Amino acid sequence: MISWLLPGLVVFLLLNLAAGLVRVARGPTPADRMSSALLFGSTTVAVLLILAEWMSEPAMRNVALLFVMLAAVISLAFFGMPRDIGAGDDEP
Amino acid sequence: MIPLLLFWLPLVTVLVSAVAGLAIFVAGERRQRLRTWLNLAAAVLKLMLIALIGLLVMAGHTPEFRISLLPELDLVLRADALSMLFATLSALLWLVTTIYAIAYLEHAPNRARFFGFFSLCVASTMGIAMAGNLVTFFIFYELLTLTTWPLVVHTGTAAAIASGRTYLRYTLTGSAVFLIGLVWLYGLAGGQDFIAGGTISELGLDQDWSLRIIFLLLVIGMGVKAALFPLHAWLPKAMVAPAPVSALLHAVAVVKAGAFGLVRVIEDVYGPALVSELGLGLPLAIAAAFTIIYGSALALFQTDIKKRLAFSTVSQVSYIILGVAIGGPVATIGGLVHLVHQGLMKITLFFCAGIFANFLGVKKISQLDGIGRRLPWTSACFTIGALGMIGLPPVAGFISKWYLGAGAVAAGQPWVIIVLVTSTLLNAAYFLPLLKRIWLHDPPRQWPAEVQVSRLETAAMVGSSITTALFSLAVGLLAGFPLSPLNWVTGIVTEYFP
Amino acid sequence: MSMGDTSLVEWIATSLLVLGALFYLAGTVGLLRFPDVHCRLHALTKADNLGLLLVCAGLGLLACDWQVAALLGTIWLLGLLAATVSAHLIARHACRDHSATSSRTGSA
Amino acid sequence: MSSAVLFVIVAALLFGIGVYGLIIAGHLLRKLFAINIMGNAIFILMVAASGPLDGKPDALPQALVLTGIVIAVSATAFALALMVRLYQLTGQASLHNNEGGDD
Amino acid sequence: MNLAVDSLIGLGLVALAWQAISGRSLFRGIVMFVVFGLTMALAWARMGAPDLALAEAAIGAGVTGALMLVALRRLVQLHPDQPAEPKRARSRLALPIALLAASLVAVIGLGAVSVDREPGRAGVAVMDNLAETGLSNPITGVLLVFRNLDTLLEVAVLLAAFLAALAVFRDQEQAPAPPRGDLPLVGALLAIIVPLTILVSVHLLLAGSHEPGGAFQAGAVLAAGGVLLILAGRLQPASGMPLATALPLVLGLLVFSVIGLAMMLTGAPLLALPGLWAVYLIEAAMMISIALTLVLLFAGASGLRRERP
Amino acid sequence: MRGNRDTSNASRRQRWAWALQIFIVLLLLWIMLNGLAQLWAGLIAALAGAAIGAWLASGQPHPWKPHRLLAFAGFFLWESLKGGIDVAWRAFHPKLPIQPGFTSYRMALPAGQPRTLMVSTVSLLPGTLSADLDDSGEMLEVHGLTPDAMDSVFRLEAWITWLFSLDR
Amino acid sequence: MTEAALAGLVFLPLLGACLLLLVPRQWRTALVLLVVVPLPVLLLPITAVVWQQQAVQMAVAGHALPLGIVWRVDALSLLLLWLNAFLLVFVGLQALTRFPPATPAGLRFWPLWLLLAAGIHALLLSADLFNLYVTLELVTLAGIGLIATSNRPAALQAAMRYLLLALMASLLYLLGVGLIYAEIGTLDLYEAGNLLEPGLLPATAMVLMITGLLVKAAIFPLHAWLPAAHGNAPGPVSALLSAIVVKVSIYIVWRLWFWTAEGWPMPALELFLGLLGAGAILYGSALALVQKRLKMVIAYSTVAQLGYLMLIFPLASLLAWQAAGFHLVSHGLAKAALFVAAGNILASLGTDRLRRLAGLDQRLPLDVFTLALASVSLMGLPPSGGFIGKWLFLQAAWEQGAWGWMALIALGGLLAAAYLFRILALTCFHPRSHGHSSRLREPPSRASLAGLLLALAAIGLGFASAPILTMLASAWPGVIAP
Repeated sequence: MISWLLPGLVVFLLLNLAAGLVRVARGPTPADRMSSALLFGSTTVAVLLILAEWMSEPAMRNVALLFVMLAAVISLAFFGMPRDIGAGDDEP
Repeated sequence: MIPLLLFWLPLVTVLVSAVAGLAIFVAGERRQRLRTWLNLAAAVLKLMLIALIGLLVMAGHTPEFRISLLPELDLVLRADALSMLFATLSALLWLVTTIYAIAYLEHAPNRARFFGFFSLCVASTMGIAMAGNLVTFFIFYELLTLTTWPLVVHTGTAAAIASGRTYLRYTLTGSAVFLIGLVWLYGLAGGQDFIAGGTISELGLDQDWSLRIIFLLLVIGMGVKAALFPLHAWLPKAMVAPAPVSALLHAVAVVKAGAFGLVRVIEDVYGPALVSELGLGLPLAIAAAFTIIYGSALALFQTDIKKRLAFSTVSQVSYIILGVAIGGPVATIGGLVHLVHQGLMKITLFFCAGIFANFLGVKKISQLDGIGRRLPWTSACFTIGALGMIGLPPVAGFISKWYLGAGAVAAGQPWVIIVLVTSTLLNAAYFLPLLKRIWLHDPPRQWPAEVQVSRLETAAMVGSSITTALFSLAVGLLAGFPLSPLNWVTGIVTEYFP
Repeated sequence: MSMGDTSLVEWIATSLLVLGALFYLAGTVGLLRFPDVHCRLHALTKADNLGLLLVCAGLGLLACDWQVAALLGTIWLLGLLAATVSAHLIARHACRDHSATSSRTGSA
Repeated sequence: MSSAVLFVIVAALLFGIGVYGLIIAGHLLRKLFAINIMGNAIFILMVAASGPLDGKPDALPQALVLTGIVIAVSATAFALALMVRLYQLTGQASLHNNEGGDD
Repeated sequence: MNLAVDSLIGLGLVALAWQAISGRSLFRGIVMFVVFGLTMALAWARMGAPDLALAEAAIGAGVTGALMLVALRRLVQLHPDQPAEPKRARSRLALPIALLAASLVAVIGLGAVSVDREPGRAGVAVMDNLAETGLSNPITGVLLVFRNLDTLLEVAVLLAAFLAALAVFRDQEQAPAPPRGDLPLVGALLAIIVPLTILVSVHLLLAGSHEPGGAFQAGAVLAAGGVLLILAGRLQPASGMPLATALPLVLGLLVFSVIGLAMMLTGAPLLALPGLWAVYLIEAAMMISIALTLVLLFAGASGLRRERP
Repeated sequence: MRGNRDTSNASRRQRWAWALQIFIVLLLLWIMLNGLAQLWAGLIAALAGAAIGAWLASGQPHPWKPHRLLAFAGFFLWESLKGGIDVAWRAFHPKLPIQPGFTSYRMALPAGQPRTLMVSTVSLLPGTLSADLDDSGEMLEVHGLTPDAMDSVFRLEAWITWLFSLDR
Repeated sequence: MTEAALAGLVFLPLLGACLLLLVPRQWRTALVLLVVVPLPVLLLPITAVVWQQQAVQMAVAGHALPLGIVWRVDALSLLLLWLNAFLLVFVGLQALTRFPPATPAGLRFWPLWLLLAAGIHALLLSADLFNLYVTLELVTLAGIGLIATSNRPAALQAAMRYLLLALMASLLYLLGVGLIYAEIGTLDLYEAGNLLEPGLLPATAMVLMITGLLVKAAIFPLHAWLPAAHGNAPGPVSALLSAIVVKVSIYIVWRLWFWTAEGWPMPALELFLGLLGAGAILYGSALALVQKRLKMVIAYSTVAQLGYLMLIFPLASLLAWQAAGFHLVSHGLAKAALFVAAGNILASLGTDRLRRLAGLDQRLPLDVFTLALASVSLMGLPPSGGFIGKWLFLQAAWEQGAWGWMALIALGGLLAAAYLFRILALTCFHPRSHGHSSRLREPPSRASLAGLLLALAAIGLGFASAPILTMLASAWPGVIAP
């Protein structure tokens, strides 16, 4: 197995995340920001799982489990927000 | 029994009036009769206790109360001859003033507060009198400030509160300076008790300049209360207080406390020898002399009776300081005896001024015309006091001035004579016109604010004035009597100048 | 187990992992390129879940442990649930505000 | 450059950002972010700076940080409640100078 | 490669932190902050601190983010007309101070990393004494055995925070009823996730003795389940504090203190735990208390009631 | 009637059924996480979870057959694979070949599990996203990336009908 | 015996706070009494041992250093424990009337109050740097919660400001703790003192910790949060906060400075800290002079008086040590008395605006008397406890020939007199302002009595200085250290 495969994947996914952050920053609607947070959740899960394999730290899988379990909490909290929550938002 | 008595007696004597004061507070405004009884009972009890202590002292005992506040810092109350002099004076005058004040304030509001603080004030004065070391003296000195302030601002008018503020500004600054000097001295010499002839002269300290600065700090601290120029400005302002307060402030408690403290510092802490060795006497004497002239001169320009009396106080208290500052047994006798004499005379004057103001609404000098015919007894007392102040024999004031002059010559400071003469002339210049108006001018058709006063009030107030006036005559006439202040003082001074 | 065998499993796992990462990339690209919220949600839910599935499968193969594999499967299922629910909630939130947002989207 | 050094630098930057945010932020929520970021910076520093023991990370600082996290969460939750109530009463979620207060 | 991963995470942290405090909209700030929390979990993972990663994940994903969002929601609902965010303070000193602070921390941090020092004596002692406790996770060892006073007081801090928040909660401003779970999907989500949170929290609790996990992480996960229920409207804030709420609230503190004190009766030192069972018992009680406290803090009320029929 | 809020009318027997299902799932999960070492704790946790789950339970459980579930899973897996590939292709395509639009879709499925399953899986099919649900719980607003994406929705509904044996 | 007493100090209030939430409402008062009243009794055996052996030490959970946490009580902590017990009892007397435990308000108040007590006790016992952090947070959060029980906008605003600053301060402290651990691998305060060598890193850590603590102690110029917080809190809370809560931070600073950093050459820092104290005295007093509300005057007075506690750094001698310790206690008592009286006045009048207080001595004589007595001690007038403190400070400054400090101390006393006499003049001697007569509500006599007893204690302390000073001397690190 190629030794740098797993860390390479992690780097790749992290870069991916960084790109996704652009969407959080740009919005324009709160829903956009929230959806990129969603991306963040699912990608981080993958990162954690790969880290668990790479660092031989099985506890990371538990972390991933928590992430994926609790991702919905934030979505649900977001769902309760008033519609115009992001008013006055946007491009700097 | 006797040792126990000797230990507790000084404390009890101090506490009598304090307890009375607190009891008056607790009793409240309404219980007038109880208050009067408390006042009188405490004053009489205190006088008796003083008499008891006096007997013990004469029997050769030294009553002494002592507890430790800090390591090497004791609270000491002790009755020696000098403290008995001041204590007797205050106890006596307290009784008289109380009687006067009860009548004077017959219809005024807030009497519980007044008499409460009045009693506390006397307790502090008694503590000052009996203080056995400088720290104890300081403690009671501060308490005195605290307890007289409510009396100064008693009427609660804007003027009263302003003058209260001035009073605090001066006295608290003074005591802060005092405290620094005290700590310094304490650091150098430890907290020793007062000893005739001085405590630190024995130590042979090689700290001349420190001692001089400490002396300066202490003089400033005491000088504020003693109204030594230029620290006197609070005193005339404090005239807004009720007459009994002025009487107490000027004659007994505050200014005397300052002067008494200076006596203690010079005679019992530094000792006359060290004072003259350090060259401290002369500057102090000069300051005192300047204050005498300055106070008298300013008194000339006052149109308000109490103001004029106030500036007269500024000048008269400095006689005491002048006496001890010159040094030498004779001048010291003159100074110390003036402590008593000035008290008696000045309290008479203030009592009379209070009666003028209270009965007839007379507050200005110009309103005094012909008052001698309207209030002959009071006017007579006023005259005795005024003549004494001028220094006319046989009233008490003459004796003080005589001893001062003689002492100055004996100490080789003849310039003092000039000061005395000038001051006497000025005294005459500001008192004689008053007497002239009182006796020789025609009374006006209507007095500024005449009020109906009950006979009891008249008796109490005029009676008090007559009592003190008679005392000032008596101490002058009977100066040769064994128990007279003069003899007493002479006894004390012989200890200082063996 | 023989060497070749292992390497075969590893090769499969590696390709699964890489493929999964590519789907993640697709999700991100979609998130950035698609014109409005709903389209972006399409990209996220579907692509990312496929990505997660592939990654989980790859890692499961690598781990060679039934417990781990089961855990990974659970994680994937939960991810599925979270993704659909979140997508629905966000879409709904955006929908109810559709008139307001669409004009905004247009301007952005 | 080792990872520890890297994380120390990250912690320093986070700390600076936190301090900056605390000063400039108007809204209390932002100030809370800033404080939490500062806290995380310090937590990172505590773990990163106390080096490994026999190759394994030192457990003690991690335990301390865990305690710290709980405390930070408690304080944040309380601060949020306080902020909401303050906003309800005054209509403002920022700190302004009114120390004498109303009576 | 390690370094690349770490620097990406670090860079992400810094960027997110910056965005969280500097963005223009508060909502965006919250999202950034939540994402920051998640990234912190990654960072902890990379720093070899899985316990902290767990805690950060549970807290960041389950409680803090939702807490902030709900706080923002309440603000907006209280005064819908107010401008969203007050003006930022303009301070010329802010940047220099921040730079100074950052460089100070950098210098001392680097100094601390680079100094040649003896190994952490307390840390070594922890490892040496761990075997006696019967635990194999040193962090749980520190928290529950060696330095359990810290933990006890930490739970007290949590209680204090809750009580303090209680002082500002008022019934009239009870959280405006959250959106009801009238979506089929939300119902399904709850039915799956909430039982799962219980399972996972018990798992984390037990795992704490030998691998990363512990009472706090478990409590946070459990709390997240409660938060979900509140968000879905299944649990609603209520005033008053019945015994059924109050007892679990203080259970952790109570059990911990009573066991710790009871040991003194037998002549043992204060807080010396009698065995592994006591550790588990205390952890379980603490988990319940932590979870309930966090849920109540989230609900903004002193009690909870079921959805009204 | 609203989708799944009718907790009050789930009967006691149905609740027990729910609880049993959840209990078994949780216990399996526990064994997966911890092995068989601390089964007592797993039992407690699973019981507690089942109790909560039963409290949360909504609507009546619809009977399903295990083999149909497996088949459905296969269908679903395949569709979501297709969905992923489809959306990835569109995202990477330089021309961005999408024509998004909303379609309202009235579900014939009964309330409860079938409808819930439908709403949640729509999002994972190729090109569709369940965007909104009206208050009656029947009208599903589907967002499609392409106009022809709705096909898969029809198929999905058929599959779900089959899974829960609703076609009879 | 001693160990049980030590445990009781922390756990009695802690369990009390928990049980308070559980027991039926009618038992709550009894429970509060049951917790608070035995506290002084618990101190007796500890005092006996400290008197004989200078210090008590106890390893919590039986784990020896550097593994566990050690409790250590010497005369200094004992003194603060006594002060705290005293305050809890007497201020509690007022609090019982303000927040009857059986009411909902009482349920909001008392558990926090007891947690605060437990936190202070734990803090004073602890000798572990990190444990101190936890206890400090407990004290801060409970204190802020108590401020927030007032629930008025100004109070909440103040609480918020306090909270943010306190959190930041704790973080600075924690940073220092982390650095120290990284450097020497131990968290025990005394062990750290033996292991740490003066150097850049330890010094920075120390500075960070001290800075954080100074924020919590509201030392000028980091005091900005204090006046509003203490001025707007409910009466008993202000009393406890001003009298002890801010002091415990200074207590930790002392511990760090004189034990952990013992013997480090830091003259510039010493002077700097002293100057901060000077700034506090002058600035706090000056602002106290211009306040329009009674409680704000008292709060600014706290800012000023805390400055004295910093003078120990430049003076650094046994005498200064005794002075600072003594001042800490006497100020605690006097300030508590002032706040209790002010709280009673505020509760009676519904306002504490100074101009509305005119003529108050007629209506609330006991409270005004308490104000006056406490003022006497605060100004340092003899024969109060404040005077002894001032005297010792002056003596300490004199010993070192530090004329500047002497002048400062004297000036501080004067300024205190200025702002306090301003209040007394208003309350007692201004003609009564009209209008408030109808709204006056007599405070319960127990509440007034509480203030009076505290004020009397502040005065009486002047006569009981010997044992306190002896004990303080035994705790002087200069004596302990080799």
